[in-house]
Amino acid sequence: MTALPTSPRQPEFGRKLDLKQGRIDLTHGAGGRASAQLVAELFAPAFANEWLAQGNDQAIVPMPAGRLALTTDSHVVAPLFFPGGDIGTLAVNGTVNDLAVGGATPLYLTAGFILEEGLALADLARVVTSMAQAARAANVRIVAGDTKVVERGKADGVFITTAGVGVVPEGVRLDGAQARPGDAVLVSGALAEHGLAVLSQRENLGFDSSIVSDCAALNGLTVAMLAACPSLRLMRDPTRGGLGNTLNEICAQSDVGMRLDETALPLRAPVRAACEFYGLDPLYIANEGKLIAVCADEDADALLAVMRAHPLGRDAVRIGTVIDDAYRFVRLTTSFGGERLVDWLHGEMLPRIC
Amino acid sequence: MTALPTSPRQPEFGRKLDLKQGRIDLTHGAGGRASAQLVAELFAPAFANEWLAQGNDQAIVPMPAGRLALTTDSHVVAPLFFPGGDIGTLAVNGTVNDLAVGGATPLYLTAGFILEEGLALADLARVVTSMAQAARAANVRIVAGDTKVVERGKADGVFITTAGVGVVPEGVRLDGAQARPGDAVLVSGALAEHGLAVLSQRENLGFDSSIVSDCAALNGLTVAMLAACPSLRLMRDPTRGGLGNTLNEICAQSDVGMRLDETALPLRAPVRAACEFYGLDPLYIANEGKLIAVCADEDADALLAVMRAHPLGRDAVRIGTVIDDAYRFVRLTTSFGGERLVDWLHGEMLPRIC
Amino acid sequence: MKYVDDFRNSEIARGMAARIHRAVERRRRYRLMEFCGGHTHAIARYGLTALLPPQIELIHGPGCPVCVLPVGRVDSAIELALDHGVTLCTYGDTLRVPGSKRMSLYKARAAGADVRVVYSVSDAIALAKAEPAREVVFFGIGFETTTPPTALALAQAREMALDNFSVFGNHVLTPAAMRHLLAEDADQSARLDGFIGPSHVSTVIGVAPYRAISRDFVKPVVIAGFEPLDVLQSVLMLVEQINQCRADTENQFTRAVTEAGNTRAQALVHAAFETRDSFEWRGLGAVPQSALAIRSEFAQWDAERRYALVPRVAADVKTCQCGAILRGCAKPSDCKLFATVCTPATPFGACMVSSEGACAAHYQYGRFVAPALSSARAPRAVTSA
Amino acid sequence: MKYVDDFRNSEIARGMAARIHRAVERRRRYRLMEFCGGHTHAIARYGLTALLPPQIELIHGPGCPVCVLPVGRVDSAIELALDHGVTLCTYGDTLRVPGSKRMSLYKARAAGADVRVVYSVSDAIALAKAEPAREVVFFGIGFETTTPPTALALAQAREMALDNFSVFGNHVLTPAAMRHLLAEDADQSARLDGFIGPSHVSTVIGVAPYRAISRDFVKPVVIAGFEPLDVLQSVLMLVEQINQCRADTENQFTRAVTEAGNTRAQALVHAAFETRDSFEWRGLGAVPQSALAIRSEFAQWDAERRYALVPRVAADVKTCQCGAILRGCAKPSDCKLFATVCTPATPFGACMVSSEGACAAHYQYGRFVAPALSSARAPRAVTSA
Amino acid sequence: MCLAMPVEVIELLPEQRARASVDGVTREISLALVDNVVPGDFVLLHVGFAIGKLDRAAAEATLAQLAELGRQPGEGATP
Amino acid sequence: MCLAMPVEVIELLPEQRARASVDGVTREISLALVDNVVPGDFVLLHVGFAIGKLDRAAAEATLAQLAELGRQPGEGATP
Ligand code: SF4
Ligand code: SF4
Ligand SMILES: [Mg+2]
Ligand SMILES: [Mg+2]
Ligand SMILES: [Mg+2]
Ligand SMILES: [Mg+2]
Ligand SMILES: [Mg+2]
Ligand SMILES: [Mg+2]
Ligand SMILES: [Mg+2]
Ligand SMILES: [Mg+2]
Ligand SMILES: [Mg+2]
Ligand SMILES: [Mg+2]
Repeated sequence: MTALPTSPRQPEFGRKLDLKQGRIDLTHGAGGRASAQLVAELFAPAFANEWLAQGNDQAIVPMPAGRLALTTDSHVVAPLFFPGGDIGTLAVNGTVNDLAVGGATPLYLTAGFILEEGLALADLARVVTSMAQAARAANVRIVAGDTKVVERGKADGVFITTAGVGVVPEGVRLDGAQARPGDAVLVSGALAEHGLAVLSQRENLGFDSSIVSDCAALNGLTVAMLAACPSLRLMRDPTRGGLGNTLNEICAQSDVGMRLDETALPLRAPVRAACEFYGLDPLYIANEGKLIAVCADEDADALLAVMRAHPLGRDAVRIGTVIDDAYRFVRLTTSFGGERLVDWLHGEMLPRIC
Repeated sequence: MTALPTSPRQPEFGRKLDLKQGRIDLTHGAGGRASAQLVAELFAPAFANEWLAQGNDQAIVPMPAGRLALTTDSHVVAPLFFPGGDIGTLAVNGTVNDLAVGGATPLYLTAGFILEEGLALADLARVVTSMAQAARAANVRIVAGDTKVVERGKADGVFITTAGVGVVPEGVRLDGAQARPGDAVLVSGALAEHGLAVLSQRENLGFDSSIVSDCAALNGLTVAMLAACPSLRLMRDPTRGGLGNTLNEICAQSDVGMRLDETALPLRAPVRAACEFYGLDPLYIANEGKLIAVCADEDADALLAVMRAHPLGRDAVRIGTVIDDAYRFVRLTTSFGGERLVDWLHGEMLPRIC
Repeated sequence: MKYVDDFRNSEIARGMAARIHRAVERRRRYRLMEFCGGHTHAIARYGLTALLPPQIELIHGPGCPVCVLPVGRVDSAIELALDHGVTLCTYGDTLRVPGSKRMSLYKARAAGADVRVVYSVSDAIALAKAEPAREVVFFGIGFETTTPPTALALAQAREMALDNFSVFGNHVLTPAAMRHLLAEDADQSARLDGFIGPSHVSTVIGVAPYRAISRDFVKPVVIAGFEPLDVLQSVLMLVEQINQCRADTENQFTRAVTEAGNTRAQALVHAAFETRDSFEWRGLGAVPQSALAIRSEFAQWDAERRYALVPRVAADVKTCQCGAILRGCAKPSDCKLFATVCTPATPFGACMVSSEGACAAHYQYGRFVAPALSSARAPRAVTSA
Repeated sequence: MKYVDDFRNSEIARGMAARIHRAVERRRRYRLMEFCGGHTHAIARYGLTALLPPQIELIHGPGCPVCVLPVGRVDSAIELALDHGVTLCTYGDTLRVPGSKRMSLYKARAAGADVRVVYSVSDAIALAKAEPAREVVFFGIGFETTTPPTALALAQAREMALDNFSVFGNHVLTPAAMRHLLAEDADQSARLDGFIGPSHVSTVIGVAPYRAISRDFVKPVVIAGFEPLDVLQSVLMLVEQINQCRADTENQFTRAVTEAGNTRAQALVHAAFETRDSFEWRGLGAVPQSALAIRSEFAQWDAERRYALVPRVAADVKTCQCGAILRGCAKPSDCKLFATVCTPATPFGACMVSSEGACAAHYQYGRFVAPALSSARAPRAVTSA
Repeated sequence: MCLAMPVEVIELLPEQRARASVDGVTREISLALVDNVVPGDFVLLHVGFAIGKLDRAAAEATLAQLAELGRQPGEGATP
Repeated sequence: MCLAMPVEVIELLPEQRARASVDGVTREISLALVDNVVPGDFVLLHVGFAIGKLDRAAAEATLAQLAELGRQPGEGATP
């Protein structure tokens, strides 16, 4: 044999990918040379880890003892980039958080990319870099991936579906069905910032504000919470559908109701103003770096203290109490002392005139 | 409390989803009532299993001892339905197979759906039913899922990204890097049938034939092969990019070349004819129910016998031999005794005039 | 939020409530209609009913321009989008409004129609300018508040000779509806002791139109802001008028409503629109002189003429009690369909369509003791966020 | 496959090869140009070179209509799709053909152009009929084989008054290119001992055009089918002619080529097209009388006129040896760019563009000892199928 | 109802447009329906248009009235 | 080259179209460029069009020639 390197290698690619000016075309999805080049010059260096580097059809990874937590989310946000993040940070944190709120330690992610023909490679590179950074920050490895390219007009830039694998330590048993009357309902910080940050970038709707997506990985916070609070019943991240819809989900699962205190809801001034502008209800707007926790009433203060000691829980507050309710309603005591229902979201949150 | 049932439940949905005439609209993706209804009336009954039924942000599942295998694939086939299968069967089998060819026992799948506004609910129901059937047939559970809806013209009916989790039994160590000069290269059956079955349904290209997608779950076959052949180096499913590209991947990983025998390649007559019609090379056309295996030369016959005893390996044949080659070329000995290279696929496989 | 939060002070509200309690005469009933959904919203959202003495009964009026859009007009909008292949630009509120045969603009989109949500009519004008090959129709809905921007758009379209733009006009007039409620039958009139008058509508049209109503029907009207303190103050003002047997039009919302209103806006509206002889209101039926049509000078930009839309007559759902509710003769919980098959996600009638509708507001904010829930007991969710 | 597999019999091939071995004169060289890419393909695909005696040298000709498309014409196609906003319908072969500035139709699509792969020109006609608002341009490329369907499409477009359809015509003529190769310089002519003549081209144009070439340049031509046995038989026929000092045109492909060719197709082509004075061939430069232009009677359906395309002159890549290779003066491995920066995925020259090009065929089928490979040593794949 | 909110005009722009602000959220609005607006004025914003000016003196007067009316009997209110 | 293959016409269709078949794969083709084709004829198919008829007698003759030429010397070939 000649002096060729003995390590496995790609086919020759000719010139390098033009990550500044280039665009995705259909050849990048056809599974041949151009697909391999995209992987070799963009994904592999960004996500580098030994399992990914195996280059097999599957990653084979070690797994600590415990039960396995699995989750998946598809990400389709438009625009792809928004104040505080992009679809890449979202794709990592969204899935990490769904593991973390189950009490799991997130370990591995897989990522499936659906790219629209014509996507600027620079945009893709930016998204991939964000994913790599977010994965490092959350201490998870992206161990398997897939890329498809569809014709222009058959996707919207890039869609990313991540799946996550985590391990649930012995003794941890969180479940959306465990809320009990009397329990405290906590939220880790200010609401509705992700959804409004995205909305602020939409054509025709564009507004300027200091609102930045709260997109963040919550597994550091959840570890601290699990350690501190043995009575923790459940956690959940109020993403799509917002706090309002997520609390209704919990009430349905646990066969309880809730009573919230409107004055306790953490809403920053620009969020209130932007919602007023467009007729939106902040209770139904997505968060991507917040969690809801339900715990025994007597442990609530201690848990809040632990949450507030973590950078992502600094503004944690108790927003209400689980109650016995045959209708499983989420009831809000208004600042006027009245009451209203916080129902399941119906339809979309759209700007309204009335 | 009243006599309400004590089991958790959905919000009231009003009338049922119209699975015959209805269409996906944006509310089905907004995370509120309509999203919950889609899950409750379509996905949950189809995929029913205890972990999915937990309704948490993550499924927490038991896991036998062993190393963990992880994989993902995004599925974007057009049209959605084709002879022998649909995007649903593909989404399950494609991911099951990527686990199986790693020597893993596939256990759990997650599924992320991206739906285009306007998708007929009947089509979605058909796809979901196919997935459920395929999952049962492959003995895997779909334990977590997600659904997003994008505006018309921003997707193509439905995209499905599945991720798979399997366990690799003790002692099994397959790897694309393990092919050694002298090893036998086997394929489990006739080539190029999936890709042509899909192509036959494309507008403008439509042809009639008996060609049917080979889409199938290979985990039964791989179990038999693993049990029978201790020298098994690796398996791989030659999907996108076909046999030609997949063999090049293996050569690159293992730092070897291969010599194939053209007369041994299993190609059925209609496949050869359809390729001749459109100027396509069957070596680069996708398979979805076939695998390539590499094993020690001396074990090849025994392994072939085991493969042929399985319904999905009935037409298994040896197609070539691994060789020492500094250039890692896949060389094909033609039926004329000449030689040609089977290179990496470049570009797409498109119908040609010359 | 300046000039907003100040009017939401719960401390003052409690004091106001005490004052109202003191002001009411024990044996008397005060049946007050809040005409506008904005007031309905504030009442439900802040739980004001609980603060008021039992003598005061608040009756929800037909003041939601989305809810009152009749089936036939929704059908025509769907026809424009589906059959005429136009790009229909609309405020987000209209997407769920039911047309006939369970259609809606949401479903029309799913069936292939190009329906776009805009925040402002200017967005529709901009789209038409940017894409001359596209036929853009703006779905003009709303009360007098929303009409001036549409009138301005028509004036701009003419000025720019923008010939791929038109307006499907459905703007309606609040005083006409108030008169209709009072005039239709004597019982009705007798059942109402006063009106909490429109807020932002009045910013545009001023106080004068209500003075005539007070005089003609001998009913007190207090024009009120949409914040909870505005509502409470207006209730107090109405109680005082009723106690004193007065029937005047008074203005609580002085910070945004003048006697003459916004004359510039009025002139623009007058230039582009004329009054229709009659117009169908969902729940109310035909109401004379209650809506605007685009003037013939703007025929080219009038989608009704441009696409030769044939008026569609389609009946409201029979069991729906909206008509009675809008007239103040029934409550949402009186309707058999309420919260069973008629929900905000699958609305049947006017009152459930917008979150400001009486049924929707009751569903969202006031349904503390719900009727027997639907028996749909579906399995749990497969997907989670 | 009937009439296909019969001509791929390897047993007979070995016998044919033995006969050729016996037929060649030991000291003689037989330099035979296979004009068509189809023959190049068969030679590479079946490894025929290995079967032939060393005296026979096969030289790849310019017979790939995609490869010879010059940069300027590709640029014009891209201009049509990107700047004139038409829907460009094209055979799949053209998508990777490089224009200037590293553009291609693949990249034009990515940049927003509406470029659609069709299997047949009829698909383009059908699209234009179905969508009258769309301007459809068919990218007409190919030799005499592919021209008649384009001619028919022009006739149909005229008959149907299909005024949103046109053809960007780039059809080229093989005999003109053969003549050019022989006429251009005496050396070139001296280096070729005979031609394996076109196969399916000849089905259309018949035998006559080659008789004139045999006569004018005293070169033997054997019209040959594209199957491997056809090639071997034709080589034998050429060897025999050369041994006998004959320079005739003979027809091995009698099953599909007649003396007169397909006169119906010829008439259709003649009605729609006329000969251009000169046309640029990638690798060969300007070749007189070597291509067809759409007749002025069809001006309305001629994209060149319709969109007032200005002829674009763009040079081939300098270091590319295509010109020499197409003339038979160099081999792919003589080119510095071969398999380093010029690959089928990133082709520079005519010979790498289509899989039938000499460089592509050598890359795919014959690159047993590759030149020093590029030093790109990228990490392994993250994704796997 | 007709959603509208008081916003402060912070900058006049060409073509009868302006920047308006509430609590740090700003966006462009149209002043085509109102006369004589200057930065610092509050206007009532509806579907992107100022539909009227807010009379700050009247607003303060209403607030003063409300404060007065809302005072509990024991707090020494004037009648 | 110009990809073309012999296909058998199995059914004539209106408007100069036909169904053609090879080894169980069938599709519609155009006969507009050729004369007098009947079912059972083989035509040369290129980009959806029959560009010429296949002369079956000539094909058989060529095959016979090839068989003859390809016979190894020891096999008793005629010259
Ligand atoms: S609940 Fe529905 S059907 Fe009943 S009155 Fe209200 S809107 Fe009409
Ligand atoms: S290898 Fe590329 S650059 Fe070199 S002659 Fe061939 S086509 Fe031209
Ligand atoms: Mg999830
Ligand atoms: Mg998530
Ligand atoms: Mg797009
Ligand atoms: Mg995979
Ligand atoms: Mg796969
Ligand atoms: Mg589509
Ligand atoms: Mg979640
Ligand atoms: Mg989800
Ligand atoms: Mg695979
Ligand atoms: Mg893959």
